[in-house]
Parts: sequence; structure tokens; C-alpha cells
Amino acid sequence: MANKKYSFVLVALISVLLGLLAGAIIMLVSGYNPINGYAALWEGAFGDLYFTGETLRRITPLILAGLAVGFAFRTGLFNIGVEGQVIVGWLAAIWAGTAFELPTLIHLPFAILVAALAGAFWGFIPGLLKAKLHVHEVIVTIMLNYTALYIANHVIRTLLTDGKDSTPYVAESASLRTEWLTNLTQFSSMHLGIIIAVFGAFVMWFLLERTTQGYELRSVGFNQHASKYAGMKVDRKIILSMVISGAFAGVAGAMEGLGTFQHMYVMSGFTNIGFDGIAVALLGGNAGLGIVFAAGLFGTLKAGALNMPLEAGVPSELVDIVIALIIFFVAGSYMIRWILSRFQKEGK
Amino acid sequence: MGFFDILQSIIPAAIFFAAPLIFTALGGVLSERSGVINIGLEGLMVMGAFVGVVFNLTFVDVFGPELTPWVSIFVAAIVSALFATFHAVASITLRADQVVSGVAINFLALGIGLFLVKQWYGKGQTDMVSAPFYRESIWLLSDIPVIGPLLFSKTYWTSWLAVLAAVLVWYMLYKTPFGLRLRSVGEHPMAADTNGINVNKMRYIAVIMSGFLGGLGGAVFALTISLDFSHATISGQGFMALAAMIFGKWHPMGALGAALFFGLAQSLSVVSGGIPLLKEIPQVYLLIAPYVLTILALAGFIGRAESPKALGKPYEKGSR
Amino acid sequence: ACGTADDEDTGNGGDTENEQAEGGDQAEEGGATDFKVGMVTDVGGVDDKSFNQSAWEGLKAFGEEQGMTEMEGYTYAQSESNADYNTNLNRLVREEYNLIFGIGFMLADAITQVSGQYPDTNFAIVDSVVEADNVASITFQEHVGSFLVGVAAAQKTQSNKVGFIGGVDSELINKFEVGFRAGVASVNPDIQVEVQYAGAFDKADKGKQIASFMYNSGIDVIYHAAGGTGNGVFTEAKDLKKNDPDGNYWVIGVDRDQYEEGAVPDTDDNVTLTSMVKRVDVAVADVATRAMNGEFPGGEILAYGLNDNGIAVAETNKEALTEEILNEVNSWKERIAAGEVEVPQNHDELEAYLGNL
Amino acid sequence: MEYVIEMLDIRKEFPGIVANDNVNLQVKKGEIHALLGENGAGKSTLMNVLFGLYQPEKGEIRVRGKEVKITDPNVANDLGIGMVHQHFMLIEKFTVTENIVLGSEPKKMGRIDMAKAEREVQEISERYGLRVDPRAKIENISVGMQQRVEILKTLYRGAEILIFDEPTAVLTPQEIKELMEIMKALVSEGKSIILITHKLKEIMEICDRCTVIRRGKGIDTLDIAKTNPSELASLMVGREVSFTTEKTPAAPKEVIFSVKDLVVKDTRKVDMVRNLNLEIKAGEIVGIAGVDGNGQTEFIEAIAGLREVESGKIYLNGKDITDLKPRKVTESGVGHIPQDRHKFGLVLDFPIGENMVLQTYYQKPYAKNGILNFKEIYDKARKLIKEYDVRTPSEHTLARALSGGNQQKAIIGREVDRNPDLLIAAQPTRGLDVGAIEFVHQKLIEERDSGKAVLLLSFELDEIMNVSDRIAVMYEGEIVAVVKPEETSEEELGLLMAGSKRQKVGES
Ligand SMILES: Nc1ncnc2c1ncn2[C@@H]1O[C@H](COP(=O)(O)OP(=O)(O)OP(=O)(O)O)[C@@H](O)[C@H]1O
Ligand SMILES: Nc1ncnc2c1ncn2[C@@H]1O[C@H](COP(=O)(O)OP(=O)(O)OP(=O)(O)O)[C@@H](O)[C@H]1O
Ligand SMILES: [Mg+2]
Ligand SMILES: [Mg+2]
Repeated sequence: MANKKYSFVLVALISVLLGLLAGAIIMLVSGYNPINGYAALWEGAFGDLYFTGETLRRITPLILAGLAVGFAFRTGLFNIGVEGQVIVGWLAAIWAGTAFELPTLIHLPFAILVAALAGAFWGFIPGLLKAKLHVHEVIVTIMLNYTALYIANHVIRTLLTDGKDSTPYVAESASLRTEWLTNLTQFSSMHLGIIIAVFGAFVMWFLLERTTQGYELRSVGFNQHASKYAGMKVDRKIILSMVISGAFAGVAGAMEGLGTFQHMYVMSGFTNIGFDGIAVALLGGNAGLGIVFAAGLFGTLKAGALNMPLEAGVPSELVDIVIALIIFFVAGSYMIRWILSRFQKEGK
Repeated sequence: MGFFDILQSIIPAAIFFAAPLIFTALGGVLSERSGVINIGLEGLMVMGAFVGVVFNLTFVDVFGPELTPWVSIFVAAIVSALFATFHAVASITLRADQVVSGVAINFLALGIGLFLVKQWYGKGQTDMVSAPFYRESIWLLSDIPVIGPLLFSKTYWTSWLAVLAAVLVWYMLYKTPFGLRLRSVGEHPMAADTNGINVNKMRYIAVIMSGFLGGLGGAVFALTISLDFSHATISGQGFMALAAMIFGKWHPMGALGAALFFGLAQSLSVVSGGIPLLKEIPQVYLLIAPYVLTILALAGFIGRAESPKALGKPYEKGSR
Repeated sequence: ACGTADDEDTGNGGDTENEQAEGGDQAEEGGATDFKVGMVTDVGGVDDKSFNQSAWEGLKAFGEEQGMTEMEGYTYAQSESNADYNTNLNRLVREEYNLIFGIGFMLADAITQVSGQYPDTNFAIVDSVVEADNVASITFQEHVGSFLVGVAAAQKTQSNKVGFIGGVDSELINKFEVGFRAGVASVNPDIQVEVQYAGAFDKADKGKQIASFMYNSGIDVIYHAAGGTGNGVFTEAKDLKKNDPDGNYWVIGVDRDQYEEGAVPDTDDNVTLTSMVKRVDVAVADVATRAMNGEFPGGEILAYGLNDNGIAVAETNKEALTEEILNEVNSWKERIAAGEVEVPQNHDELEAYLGNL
Repeated sequence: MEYVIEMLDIRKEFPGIVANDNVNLQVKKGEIHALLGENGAGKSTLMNVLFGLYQPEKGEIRVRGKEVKITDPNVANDLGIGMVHQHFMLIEKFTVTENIVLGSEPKKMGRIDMAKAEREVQEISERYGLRVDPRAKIENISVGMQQRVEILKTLYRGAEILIFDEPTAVLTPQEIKELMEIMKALVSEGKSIILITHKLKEIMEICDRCTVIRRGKGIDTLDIAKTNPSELASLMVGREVSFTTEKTPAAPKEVIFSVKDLVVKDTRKVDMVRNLNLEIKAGEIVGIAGVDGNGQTEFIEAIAGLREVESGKIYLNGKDITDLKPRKVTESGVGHIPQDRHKFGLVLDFPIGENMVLQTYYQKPYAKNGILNFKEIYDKARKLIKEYDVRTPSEHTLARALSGGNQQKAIIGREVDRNPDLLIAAQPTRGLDVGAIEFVHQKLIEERDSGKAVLLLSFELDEIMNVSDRIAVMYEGEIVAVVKPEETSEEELGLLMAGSKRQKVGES
């Protein structure tokens, strides 16, 4: 067991290194200095407390979106709709955060809960259609992404504001920002959400691995017939899975609404949090802890990438290429495993 | 506006909208019928659009305005086919999770495309091509009453190429030995293997062909609709193509129909926006209409779609 | 962007040294060598052919004029998502840029925050208003420009039907729509204006569909304020024009002079009637110069318009934009300048305006 | 004597297990050579090596005296080796013809010449007496029919050496008889056959020689003429095996389970169970005999709550359990060893330990307040694994990795251990070796003796006759007769199963 985990970490590390190496080669070939490039990347991600804070803030919703995708995956469902669920979660969080005046201890959890519920509802629709009418969740969730985007924009302009492009800020009592974190990280927009996200990963692990519900969800994911034979309500589990997945996504939206941005605005396109969540979930092996690490890697690269054009003149698209290559290497880790096993054999 | 005028607004617009989706969805059908999930369709389209535009801009003087767009989409398709080998190697040879590999394809295509555009043009998007496709009337067919003007006058040859491609893919999948083998590999690879079919080879071919078609889709989009390449050129069409493929139950004709359905829904919503009666309806309803319509259609009468049985499972000889 | 920019810099480096010194004398705080100016793009990036690009051109022109080096004296930080604004602004603050532009209304909130945190740094926001002493708000009278192209459209249309295609239905784009409609109605209240929003700035296919529908229903001039979605509008117009060289298929471009986009290849035709040009470059260079000279307009709302060349109606397509149309446009321009006409900025004002016609 | 096949010193390892440990197998031309061994002994593995699906770590293969490297099934096909796999290699959505010609399709101008293909299939099928409908889809034909398709596949490719991996496990007695005839015909044409089966009777009947392997090692090769079933069985298991199930006469008590006028439809809305009536008393085993497809599956699924009841009633302990949800049925005291163990019986991707609580995971002590207690679960699993002799590297091993026999033992352990009042055992010994069969039968009888009602469904008349206390013959959805095993014969049962009695009723 321990050996297995150790080798997984090793494989992941080698993949990342190979990806970075490939990136370095591309930089060299295109006439950039890879050392400067990566130095700038590191600087941009963890250069000082401010950037560290920003990076952590960026990782936060990625973790939750990854959990959302991963959770559905574990139940045999492909939720491409996390993007839309993030949007409705964000919207709901803003509504809850602006429309009420409550003490922090109630307001903040309430706003997050509302976001989770909104995301859950957005997951419920494809879940229901899948369970009852066998409609493929991939199409429904793709369609619901667009629907969420347009409805959110509409709601912002008509219900939350009077024709404005952005909503008021959420009440202090519903904000995830805290003065000490802001000060500690030199005014970064880091907020308490990272704790929620990591806790979310724990929740996912616990739910799936330690509870009877999780047992049922996993069972349904693997074999619906046997699950039915064992007396599980397969339909309900499918819906439940999408609902929980959507709730994670909704909370990811709350992170943006109550933490990073503190408000919402008319969006001209997707946040991409949901789509990045797919990569994060799969990189993390659809498991809580793995997703936390994958989101960490992903967020770090994305954050650092912004600094590359500025300090090393390297186009930030290069980082997209590096990320893609790392994903390939992790995904194709079969090859790395194979090579490793060769080494181990020879070592014996 | 008379009824016929409305049709005239809806149908041709639906068709040109659908054409790129048709090509790409057909690519998806081939890949997934062979058992390889392809959510990298978006990336394949990006690659196609990028190559199509860049080639067009670079070689317009060589090939002239008539030929250039054709050569461009062909080259784009070839390059995307090569690009798809990434997905093939990862998901077939290296037995990577096929969804992960597809996601990587999406990132990679956009990364490469934008990176090179910056390198070559010094800016984030290309110029507009000067040799795009133009609408043309198809001889004879455009003279047929009613359907002539709707379908065959002022239409893109590429749209009809898309329809032709659907027929060809259908023929290939369902009438030829190659198609039978390709489908067998997606249903029960071990059975295919015991019948002497090289499972991985078939899958490679299928994924590469899906790259070809996806690239064609992207290039046709770029050369009939956007005319340039930037980060925003392909924004979700690949996922719509994926949806069309599933909507069409992994069948070439189904994919064709689904893509046309999307085009129709979209152009209906556009036309509805121009109908005085509907003016009072908030924009948002028209914006979401195509998507909601799709969901309703699926729930209402399309029903269950069965994916190829071995979809998503790498083939390992003798695994149980 | 980087490759070419570097080349230019080294080319210019030598002979601009003097100018730099001269500029330095005028600067209040330290020499010009100390003055650093940067900008943060919105998600469009510096090469969006639109205001990000325009802003960068303005900044570059300013920097080159002052003999600065890119990435040292002047620079930009590109944002890939809305979550990047804050980080990028901070990045520039930390590198001790004296003046930082936020390009686009989407950066308003980030500027609000960061300007509060760093009262010693000067900021400028384009296309929005941020109330703070160290922030200059750069706005444009898009409604006025749109009004004028509306006049041109009204003059040009033969079918008495024109169209407007917006990107995302939002305050800013509404300003374009409203101005345009007011302009059209001012010339002839009987002209129908068909308005559609695509819901996105990156859906060329939908733009093309809308344009196809509009032209098909007899509309002959379309004004777009839809970014990449507008690409589809040009494509459709050129396509129709190619098939029917005598037909009327006009597009009015936005932000920059989109004359090039309108050229129908292999013919002499061009479907771009005119463009509503928004000189972000002029505004950026202006504010940068003023800041360098110690006259930073902190706390002010600068509304660039016709007078300061902040807004213009492109006249590149001489053939289409005839003398007659141009005269009409100019006469309205004068009336606006003279305060005879108050161009509406939002739907409520439009209602009132149309009621008074 | 010339050997057509020689496998020498073959070694094949899987992670954690040596499936073939230097095994030898020599097959003569024109013989039927049996390969015998317990579940998991490595028979299928050895044959998959011969067919090119697995590459051996070590060893040599000679075909007709020439050393060959069989790198993939194509090579095997070219060498004239054909294999009918234990788990059918058929594509359900394809037609019979498509499955047969796949890979070597007749062509006409680039397209498949389907007419010619169908003709050819028809021809071979007539020549060997393997009746099939060339145009039927696999998913719509019976298992016996599917097996014929498998055989046709090899013949279509001109195979001279045929491997049959447990072909009879899924066939009805009638079908088995037919298959034997077919095999004899094939051998008389000069073809050679390797036959894997757990049924010693079959080996004695048609095989010439037999190779026995035990736990991956080759034990011996014997002439069938010079041996007997018990020698074979003890060679294979490594101890004495008794063939007739030891049991005391039943002592039935009150009626525990009864079915009244049950009607059940299948998915196509055809009546499969028609007015079925049956009673089972505490302390007796009732065997359901019948030809596959006479509503047995639907009947059992209806009891288990997996299929809707059209009309009629099902009672357990006097309580109406008609149309209860599966969970409620289970909780009312029904244990169910499902016919299709991969589809219903196990979650193959769960560890065997978690599979052991598939019905009880939510109950104490395995869970409390919705939280699982893995210590209890795995303690239980270990206990059952030991008690039921499930051979697995550990309780954490995925169920998928276990051999079929061991999977079956795990299911039986799980279901019996719940101590149900009614135990439904649907084909509980399908594919199991004689040792395992003996074990399963013993368990069923123990259940009976502890006062439980047992419903046994089997297509094996031997099993029905040996284990049941009463036999209910099912034909076209009805129980057409209930007989006692000691008062009937296989012949009579055969007649009843064929519906001849019903015809008599109809005539009179
Ligand atoms: N692909 C595989 N991966 C891992 N282990 C395997 C694999 N195939 C077989 N085994 C293991 O190898 C051993 C031999 O299996 P095999 O299928 O050859 O047995 P068998 O003799 O055919 O048994 P049965 O009578 O049940 O069919 C078993 O322990 C089995 O679990
Ligand atoms: N899910 C199933 N559906 C129908 N028939 C099955 C199923 N599982 C097994 N069988 C049949 O039962 C017989 C015995 O299969 P068994 O499960 O012992 O084989 P296995 O899983 O390959 O294990 P091994 O060969 O390792 O013992 C086979 O002939 C097979 O066709
Ligand atoms: Mg076997
Ligand atoms: Mg077995």
C-alpha cells in the first residue's frame, strides 16, 4: 500500500519535471531563456507573501471545482457542467450576501449554503434527467452551462441591480476576507476559502470512503445492476451524486463571490473554473487529496504564468503548453511506471 | 416578412452554423465508435482554425483566391490529424485516461496556436484572410422551386461537403469491412482481437481521422465565419460538437441531424428576436432558447443513447 | 508582441536619449528616468484589435517619445481571466510603476481596491469611473460617436431599416445602442432600428447569423459593438457583397477604424461604411503625459469626446461615406458641440429624447 | 505419434500469482484432449497463451512439430488454431454473420458482400449441423446459439485445432448432447480438439486423453480408457472427492414460501411467467428444472424484487412480499445467489471485502449512523473467506481478479451467512470445479437442515436430482409438474421439460 502511494507521488513528480523540461526546450527553441522564464514563474507564484496569497486564492475554487468533477466521476458520471454550477453558486452567494443583514456567524455560512444549494439545483437537473429519462448528462450539462451564464447576466441586470453591470459588494458579514489575512499577505485577495476547500476535500473523501452513502455511490458508479440487486436506489444515487457534485461547484462559486471578487458582474464568457476543474480532478486521480495537490500545481502554474511575459518576456501561452504537457505525462504515466518498474527489477 | 422570407432567414443560417459542427461531430463519432473518448474535439477545431487561417494568409499568393481556401482546409485537416496522434499515443499506447488526454489536447492546441501566432505575427490574433469561402449557388439545384432558394442558392460548398462527409462516414462505418472492424473495436476489443484485428491500429486510425475531421471543422469555421484566428475563434464549438455526437447517438446521420438541430435552434432564436410580437420577451429567453430546446428535445423524444460498450477503456490484451 | 517590440526599441534607443532628458526636466518627482508607466489589460489582451491594443499603442507611442525602454519604463501586464486583474495591478505597483492604467470597465473593482491600498501610486481606469484621489477615470463619449454613425447610417440606408448588434447586453454596450438609435431617429424617426444582442463577444457564428437575418430582412446598414462577434457581421456582409456587388450591405465598425475588415477581396468594394473610433491611445498618452508633468488628474472624470479627438467618425471609405453624408454628420457634430443636442446615454434618456423629436 | 500441439515448460505470471508454472501439454492429431483442473488452476491461461492472447514468460510452443512464436491471435488463426472462449467473444450489437466474418469479410467493390457472407455462414452451419440464424443479432439469441456462433467463427477461419474453454457450463443438457456430436464430427474430419470442462462425465464420454493441472502445475496426462472419474477428480483436487451428495432425507415443516398465480412479463412485455403456483416448506430444497428460457430467470427476479409482478402474490412467512423493493425483500429474509454473478452478484471493482457486505453494509455492526466500520467489515470478510475457502491473495484484492469459482464462493458465503429464511440459488455451481461443487451442495444442504427453505435453479439435471428434495418442472412459465427425485428419472424429467406432459393435458 505505502509503496503504491510512494510510486504515485514519484510518477507525478517525474511527470511535472518532464513537462517543465519540455517547456524549457520550447523556450530555448523559440529564443527565450528558460531559466529566466521559470524564475519569473516561481517569482510570480510565490515571490513574496502577496503572490503566495494570490496563488492560494486562485487554487481555492480550483480545488472545489475539481472535487465537483471528481465526485461525479467516482459515481460514473461526467459533469462537464461544473462551470454553470459555479456561476449559479456565485450568483446565489451574492444574493445571499447582499440581500440580508445578519451576524457573520450566521451570514457567512448561510451565504455559502445558499451557493451550495444553487449549485446543487443546477446539478439536480441533469441528474434527474439521467436517472429518470436516461438523458446523457454530458449534453445536458453542456447546455446548462450556457443557460447559467445567460441567466446570471440577466439576473444581475434585472433582479440584483437596476440595469447595472455589477452588483453591490457583499456585506462585511458575508465576506470570506479577513483583515489579518489581507494584511499578512500584503493586500492580496486571499481569503478563508482555502480552508473551506481543503475541508471540502476531506468531506469528499469521508463521504465516499467512510459512509454508507458513499459506499452506495461508488457501487452505483461501478455496477448499477449489482447495486440494484443489493437494494440500493440507483436512480436516487445518480441524482444525489449530481446534487453533491453541483454543491461543491456552487461552493466554488461562493469562493469567487464571497472571497475573491466580493460581488458579481455581467460576464462576457465563462469563468473557466469548471473546465479547469476537469483537468484538476483527473490529474488528482478523482480523490480528495490528489485533487488538492493537482489544484495546487495547476493554480501555481497559472499564477506564475502571468509574470512570465512581464519579467522574462515569455508569452504566457507557453505555460498553457507546459500544463498540457504535464497533463499528458501524468495521464500517460503508464510509460513512466513501466520504466520505473524496469529500474526496480534491475535494482533487485 | 412572409413565411418564406422567414424560412430564408432560418434555413441557410442554420446550415452554415451547423457545417463546422457536423465535421467535428463526425470526427467524434469515429473516435468514440472505436472506443476512444474524444473531448479534445475543441482542441482539434482550434488547431484546424489556426492552421487554416495561417496557411491561407501565407499561401494566398501561391494558390490564388479560388484554390487557397480549399488547400487551407485540407492542410488544416492534415495537421490536426497529426496533432490528434498525441491523443492517440497517450490514450491508446500509454493507456492514459482518455478524458484527461482530451483535456490536455484542448489546452495544448490553444497554447500552441496562440503562442505561434504571437511568434509569427507579433500580436494576439491574425489578420483577416483575404481568400475565404464565399456563398455560391449550386448549378441546377438552386433552380428547384422552394428548396432551391432555401438550400442551394447562396450556400457554401463546404456545407454540402459536410453533408457528404456524413454520408461517407456512414457508408464507411456500416458498409465496409473497415467500418465493421472499427465498430467492433469499440464494442468488444478482445473479441476483435481474437478475430485477428489489430485493436490499437484501428483505434489509432480512428483517432487520427477524428483529428482530420475536427481540423476540417475548425478550418471551415475560420474560413466561412470568423476569417481570422484568435483566442476567441473557437469558443465552445468543440463541446457543442461533442453534444451533437451524443445527441445523434454516435451515428453519423444522427450527428448530422443534431448539428443541424443546433443550427436551427440558434437561428430560430435569432429570428424570433426580430419578430415584433416577441420583442417584449426579455432577451435572456431567446439567448437560452437553443440550449433549453436541446434539453427538452432530449428529454422528450430522443431518449436513451447507448454509447459504444468499450468506450473509455484502454485495451490491454487479456485483462479481465 | 515581444519580439517586434524589442527590435523597435533597440532601433530607437540611440537618438531618443536627448528627448528623454528634456522630458525629465519637466517632471516634478525626480527625473523622467524614474517615471514608469504600466497598464493592465482586461481579458482581451493587448492584441485584441480593440481598446486594449489601442491603449497599448498609445502607451508605446508615449514611451518611445520619452525614450523609455519597454519593460523598464513602460510595460503591460496581460490578464487571462477576471481573477488576474488584482494580481497584475499589484505586480506593477510592486515594481514601483508611478502610473498604472486599468484598461476596461472590468478592472474598475480591482482599481478601486488596489488604489485604496496604495495611495501613493497613481492609477487610471479606462471606460469606467472610480472615485479616489489617486485615480483618474477615463471615459469616452461613445454615445456621441454612436450618435454620429447613427446619422451616417440613417443617411445611407435606402430601405429605411438599420440594425444594431451588441455583444453582451450591458451598461456600456447599451450606451452604443442608445446613441446610435438617437442618431438614426434624429435624421429620420421613421427608420426602423433592429437591435439584437449576441450574448457574447466571441461568437462570430452567432454574429454572422444575426447579420444574415438582418440583411435578409431588408436591413442595409448594421452597426456592431460586439468585438469578435462582429467578425461574423463583416464576413456576412462581404459574402453578400461578393455575390451581389450592387447590393447594399454596410457595416459600421467600432473602437478602431475597421476599414480593413470590410475590404471585399479581389474587388474594390468595401463594406465598412465608417467606424466609431474610440481613441484610447490618445487618452492614455494624454494622461501619461500629464502625470509625468506632475499634472495627474487624480479624482477627475475625464470624458474624452469629439473635441479632444477622443472620439471620431472614420472617414476612410470616401466612396461610401459621401460628401453629403459627411456634411450631415459634421453638422450634427457641431450641434452637439454647441450643446444644442444632448445625446442620451441610457434607455430612459433615449425614451425621453425620442419623445421630444 | 505426431503431436499437432506441444506446449513445453510454459510459465505465465500475473501480478502476485504464477498462473502456469512450467506446464506441459501435448495434443495428438485427431484427438479430443481434455484439460482438467480446479477453478483458477490455470487452464484458461494456458489456452490463452496458445491462442496468442498472453505472452508466456518462458517456454516453447510447437505446432505440427515446428517451433512457433504466437504473438497474437492472428498468428494463431494462421496456424489453424481456433478458440471458443470461456467468456464469449461476441459483439452483442452485431449480427451472427457480422460476428463470424469480422476480420475476414468477403468484399465486393470495397464494401462487405453481406449476401455472400450470409451464404457462406449458412453453408458451414449446415455442414456441421450448427443451426443459426445468420441475420439475428447476438443480443437476441440464446446462449447455446451464441456458442454455435463461436464455433462457426473458428470453422469459418478454417481452424484445424480447436480449443473449447468450458463450453458446456452454459448449455442445457440437450445442447450439450448436440455439442458432443458436433465435436465428434469435427474430430472425424481430422481436426484436433482441446476441451476444458469440469464435468468428468463429459470427459469420460468423448475425450481420448486428459491433462490435469493443479494450482498452475502440470500433474499428469492420462489415457481416458485407462482411468476413471474418481482418479481424475482426486488428481485434480489432490484429495478424494465424493460424487453423490451425502444427505439425510428431508424433514419439511411448515410452508415458508408460497407463490400464487404469479404472472411476470419480460422487458419486451411478453408473459414469461404464467399463473405460476409453488410452495416451499421449511427444511426442504425445491429444485426448478426446465429448459433455459422458460421463465425461470423472470420468476427469480420477480421474487427478488428486481422485476415487476404483473399479477399474483408472493408470500414469505405468511407475509406478502409481492413487489417489494429489493432491499425490503432481502430484509424480509430472502437470500439470493444470482444467476449472473458478474452482472448482479458482485461489484467487480470493489475489493472482495467490501463485496462481502453488499447486502448488509448499512446495518450494524458494519455501519453506525451512516458511517462505515471497516474493521468490522474486513473482520467479517476474513471470516467468510476462511469459512468458504475463497482463494484470494487478500480481502483487499479486487473481486475482478478472482477466478470465477472463487467469486461464486464469496457470493454464497455472503448470502448464506445472512441466515435467510429462503435461499434462492440460481445456477450456483455453474463453471465450478468438482471440489467446489461438492462444497456448494453441502452448504445448501446444511441450510436446509437448519430449517431453511431453499429454491435451487439449475439446468443440470444431475444437480437437480442430487440436491433437491422435490423437483418442480417449469415449462413456458408454469410449473407443469412437481416430482420427487427418487420417484422419477432423467428421462421423465426430460419429457416434462420438453412440455410433452402439457401437450397430453391439452389433448385430453
Ligand atoms: N488477467 C489476469 N490478471 C491477473 N490474474 C489472472 C488473470 N487471468 C487469470 N488470472 C489468475 O490466474 C489464475 C489462473 O486463472 P485461469 O483463468 O487460467 O483459471 P482456470 O483454470 O481457467 O479456472 P476456471 O476453471 O475457473 O475457469 C487464477 O488465479 C486467476 O485469478
Ligand atoms: N456474468 C456471466 N454471465 C453469463 N455467464 C457467465 C457469467 N459469468 C460466468 N459465466 C459462465 O460461467 C462459466 C464459468 O465462468 P467462471 O466465472 O468460472 O470463469 P472466469 O470468470 O473466467 O474465472 P476463471 O476462469 O478464472 O475461473 C463460463 O463458461 C462463463 O461463460
Ligand atoms: Mg477458465
Ligand atoms: Mg471459472
